[in-house]
Amino acid sequence: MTIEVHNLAVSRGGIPIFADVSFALSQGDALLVKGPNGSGKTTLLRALSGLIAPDTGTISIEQEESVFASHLDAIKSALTVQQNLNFWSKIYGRPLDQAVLTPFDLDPLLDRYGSDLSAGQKRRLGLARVAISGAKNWLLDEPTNSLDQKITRALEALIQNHRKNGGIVVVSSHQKIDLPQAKTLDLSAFKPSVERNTDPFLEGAF
Amino acid sequence: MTIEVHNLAVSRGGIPIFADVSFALSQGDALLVKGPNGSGKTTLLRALSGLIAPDTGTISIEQEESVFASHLDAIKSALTVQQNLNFWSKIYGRPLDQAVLTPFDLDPLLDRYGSDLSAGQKRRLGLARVAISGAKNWLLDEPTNSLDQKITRALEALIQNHRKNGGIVVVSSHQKIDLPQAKTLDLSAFKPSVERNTDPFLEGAF
Amino acid sequence: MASIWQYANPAKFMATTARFMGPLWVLSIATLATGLIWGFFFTPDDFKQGSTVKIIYLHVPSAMMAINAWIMMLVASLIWLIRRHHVSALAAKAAAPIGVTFTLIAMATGAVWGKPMWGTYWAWDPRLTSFMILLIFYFGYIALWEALEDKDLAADLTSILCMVGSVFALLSRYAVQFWSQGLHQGTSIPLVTGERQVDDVFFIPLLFAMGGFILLFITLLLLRTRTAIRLRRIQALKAKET
Amino acid sequence: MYGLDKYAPDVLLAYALGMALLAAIILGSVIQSKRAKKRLEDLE
Amino acid sequence: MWAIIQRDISLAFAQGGGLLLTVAFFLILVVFVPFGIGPAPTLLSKIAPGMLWIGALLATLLSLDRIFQLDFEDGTLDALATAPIPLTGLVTAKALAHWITTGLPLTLAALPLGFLLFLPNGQYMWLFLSLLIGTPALSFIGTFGAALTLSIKRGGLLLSLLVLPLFVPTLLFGVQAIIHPDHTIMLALLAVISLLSAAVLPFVTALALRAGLR
Amino acid sequence: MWAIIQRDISLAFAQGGGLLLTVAFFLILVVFVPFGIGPAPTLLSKIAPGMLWIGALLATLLSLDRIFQLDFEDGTLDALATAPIPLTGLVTAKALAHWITTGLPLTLAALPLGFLLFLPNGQYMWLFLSLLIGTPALSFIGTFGAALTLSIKRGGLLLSLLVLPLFVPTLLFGVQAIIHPDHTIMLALLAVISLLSAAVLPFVTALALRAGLR
Ligand code: HEM
Ligand SMILES: Nc1ncnc2c1ncn2[C@@H]1O[C@H](COP(=O)(O)OP(=O)(O)OP(=O)(O)O)[C@@H](O)[C@H]1O
Ligand SMILES: Nc1ncnc2c1ncn2[C@@H]1O[C@H](COP(=O)(O)OP(=O)(O)OP(=O)(O)O)[C@@H](O)[C@H]1O
Ligand SMILES: [Mg+2]
Ligand SMILES: [Mg+2]
Repeated sequence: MTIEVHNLAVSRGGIPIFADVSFALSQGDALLVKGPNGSGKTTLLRALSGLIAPDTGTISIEQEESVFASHLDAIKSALTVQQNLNFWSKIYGRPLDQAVLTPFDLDPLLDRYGSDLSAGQKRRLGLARVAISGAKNWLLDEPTNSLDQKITRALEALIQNHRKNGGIVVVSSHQKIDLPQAKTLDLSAFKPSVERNTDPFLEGAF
Repeated sequence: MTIEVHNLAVSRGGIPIFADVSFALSQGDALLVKGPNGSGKTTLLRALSGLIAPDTGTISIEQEESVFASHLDAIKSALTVQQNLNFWSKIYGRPLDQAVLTPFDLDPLLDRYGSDLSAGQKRRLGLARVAISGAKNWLLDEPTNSLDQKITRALEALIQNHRKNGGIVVVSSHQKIDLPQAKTLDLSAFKPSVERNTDPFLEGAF
Repeated sequence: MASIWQYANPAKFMATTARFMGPLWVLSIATLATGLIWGFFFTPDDFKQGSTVKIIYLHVPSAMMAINAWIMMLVASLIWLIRRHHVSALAAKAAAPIGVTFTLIAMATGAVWGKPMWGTYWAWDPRLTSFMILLIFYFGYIALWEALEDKDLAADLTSILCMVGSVFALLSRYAVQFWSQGLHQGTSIPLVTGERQVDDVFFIPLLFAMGGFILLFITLLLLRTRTAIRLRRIQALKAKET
Repeated sequence: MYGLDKYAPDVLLAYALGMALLAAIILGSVIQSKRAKKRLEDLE
Repeated sequence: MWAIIQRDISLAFAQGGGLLLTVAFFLILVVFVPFGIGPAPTLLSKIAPGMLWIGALLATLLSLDRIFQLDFEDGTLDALATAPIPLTGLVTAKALAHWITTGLPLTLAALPLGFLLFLPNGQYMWLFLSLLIGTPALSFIGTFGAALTLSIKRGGLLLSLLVLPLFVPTLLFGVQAIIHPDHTIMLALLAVISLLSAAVLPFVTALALRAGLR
Repeated sequence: MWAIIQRDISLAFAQGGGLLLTVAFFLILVVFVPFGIGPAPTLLSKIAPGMLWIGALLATLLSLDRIFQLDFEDGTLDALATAPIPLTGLVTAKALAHWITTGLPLTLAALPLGFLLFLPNGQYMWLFLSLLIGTPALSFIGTFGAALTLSIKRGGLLLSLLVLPLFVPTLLFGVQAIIHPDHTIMLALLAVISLLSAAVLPFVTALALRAGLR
């Protein structure tokens, strides 16, 4: 029940984003991914969740036990908050536990349509999906964007609790987020050197 | 060249969001709009930019001299960064001043397509439009979301400079943003009481 | 051990093909010119059709190669999907515009031929209809390549389209038989049995024209693949700069 | 004229169309190739 | 999987959902035909089977880009693709839901619309059967096309261009099943196409989807 | 305003842009007609003018949701609406750009497509003129419909539904201008529709747009 990444290199649209990234996380660990815009935080999280294939290197992670919360919130605007929650609880085959929702203060919003939510309310609904999924590995891409102070605190507590129960959390963020004893990965240190380009069209001369 | 808001009340989809908001801003002022999720920060900014009509109260602002940067970034994914910039410079009838772009570090990205930008890169391009517009009133909705530390500092400096030149800035944010001598408006204090509902269907008894 | 897959490396491919391009050009133009000039100037007129019959030297080879270009694209697509050789994907991409041109030549010459023979430029005959469908498939394939910015993704998706499209093209070919009786004549050059109904005077220049079209296809294919490889390298170099 | 008048107009039209299309693909491919080569040389 | 079908159906009924619109579009198309080619009943009844099939096909076409695009844009597709359900299952569920919300209503709507075009009396049953058997093929082929054009914004037109040639055999056999004297053979051939599409295409579609999400 | 037209045209040519696709879609529609109603030339040539007009109309329809929707979704429309240009000007620019990238190419494409449906020889000129004069009305009406359905995600189908009835007069006069013995009167009526749409609709459209952005 661990995540192990070894010498990972990933590129997007032929552009190498980072290379030689390695880390290992075991039960209860948290990893805070940092780095300036465009350094590949989102890319790393997508690779971990299996949406992007690595160029080289290996990722060992239980795909079935992972959930990814991207910049988008996976909300259907034509469904109410309640209906959105019900759908995900069915997809993950897990009951809609009230305790899982309270941190995000969704109760007053249950009958509102997805399209009518404010930016932060959307984010809260998006994060509720993560809590519902019951997955062991949480991959959260800038989860605190648009969240107000109170909910940010609640999210930190939820993460802390998840780690206590043996979960693993990978979080990318530009903002202060309180993850006790978290490992840190600064992606700005892993810019691939121009020499180790894997693009076959740069090999040799024509 | 001022913004004056008097007893403003706005509702969305029939739900009153805030009421009795008043403030006045003159040249060089900044207003930091705070408040928990759903308290109406975005709603206020949209009202200021003329996209939502107020229920009651008045807004006095020079519409032509205002620019609004919303949660979305107004980027065409099928155009390159350069083309996006050119388009806006033509719309606002202002030359593409290099000085305006440097704070957002867009130079290395000029040939990239809008669809291939990272979240923070999109945001940077979106904010560059504000700088290009040459408008006096900047209405910025959570501008620092997804921005890394360096660019956040640059944005703060840009805002400071804009104020020095007599501009007015209204910023909503959940995050720390450094706006010297800014006024603050906490929208959580302006929740409309149930009694002063403006919906005509609640008047009288049937 | 030298394997044929080594040519899937772009640099190797460029180096190897560079040596063939000159001779291939000469050979293909010469063969094509021989076939067409011979056919046009030095064959007798048909007793029924008069000189109109000479359209055959353009029509038949281009029709044949229009189909073969698609088959070649299918093979290259499968190679890309299975072995992920970039050159293969680019070769498939390079073949499409050639295929379109050959299809258009077959249809244009056929249309001109149809007027005196059938009294109409166009008829919804099964074979002509199949060519119309083929043309639309070519357009769709090219449009999909153009619409996608990420070239590896484009290679994947166009290859899948080519695969599925081939199956449905065959199905359509079969289905149109039920829908329309043909005007167009059947094949009169059964290569397998060798019993042909065409005289040598017509047949030998036709063979040259066919050979010319085949060679021209190969030459253009290599040239366009080389161009595509160069463009990819330009893209990669630009990406490296940023 | 040029000895072509003994040919039916159909053949002439067909050959004109065919040749034009062939020329288009050949010239198009060659020009694209030249351009790509030049751009690559400028870059390298 | 069942949850996805259920959700897609309730979305189709919800605000801005496509169900009634698809049928309405079919209706309008059929109504347009007499405007375009004149009101003569003999002419109309001659082209009725073909026009009804073409109408159903175009109405289907317009609904295709909804299959994945909305889910893609709001991030739902990312979440579903990483959820513990097989991608092929997801694709099949999507195609089935599309058929239930498009193919089936169109089949039912075609019968009253037959009147407007003076469809010959004996052909109603065959029209119904051929649409019932043929439209599943359209849904599965359409889902494939939608997956191909996933990452293209507003790819609706390109989608149409890619999918229409794939619809040709279905259309041909579908119309033949109505007008050919030997209806049943044509229906059987139509069924073969539908079954083949349903059995094979989901795997290819899953491949395309996986690539498009990259 | 000119900047908007220019940008829209270059977007139409850019990746995933609609120009060639619209024409291709028109081609396919026309090709589908014989598949549906059979290959007989006499029948086809009888319905050719109507079918070509219906085809052009449907191809226009499919391109309508691009007019505002993309700009709306990525926030460009918010920004344009608050930029210092009048909304009516924006709307007119959008409609003109749409005609240049849709109506005009369709008009040109219709001529060769006439062959495929065996359009009678004398009608080519009238087909060209009637499309040239009639398609601007489609663009202005379509822009209006697009503004109305702005805030509905993937509102393409609803848009079609709203717009199609509005297209009826254009279609009727358009076809009459080809087949009616007195072509010029019909063309004049068609021109009246186009001019009226261009003169009046932008104001209404601007109103609808303003409401949709709220
Ligand atoms: C636009 C219309 C036409 C199209 C798309 C078309 C297409 C084709 C195709 C696909 C072939 C098969 C080539 C092969 O066997 O590999 C072919 C062969 C041939 N076509 Fe056409 N054709 C058209 C019109 C005509 C017309 C009007 C004539 C003259 C009457 C004609 C005469 C022939 C002949 C003689 C062959 C050679 C058949 C053989 O010996 O194998 N075609 N055409
Ligand atoms: N169209 C609508 N119909 C009904 N309610 C709406 C609509 N749009 C927004 N709301 C509600 O209005 C309230 C204010 O939304 P607004 O977007 O202004 O909040 P905000 O302060 O910007 O919040 P955040 O910090 O999350 O961005 C929210 O409670 C939201 O649910
Ligand atoms: N499809 C693509 N084609 C080419 N480049 C891409 C593509 N997608 C992303 N990129 C580039 O990859 C880099 C990494 O993007 P990524 O989204 O991982 O950054 P990030 O670290 O998450 O940044 P942010 O903090 O802004 O969210 C960026 O420079 C981006 O421009
Ligand atoms: Mg990111
Ligand atoms: Mg907000």
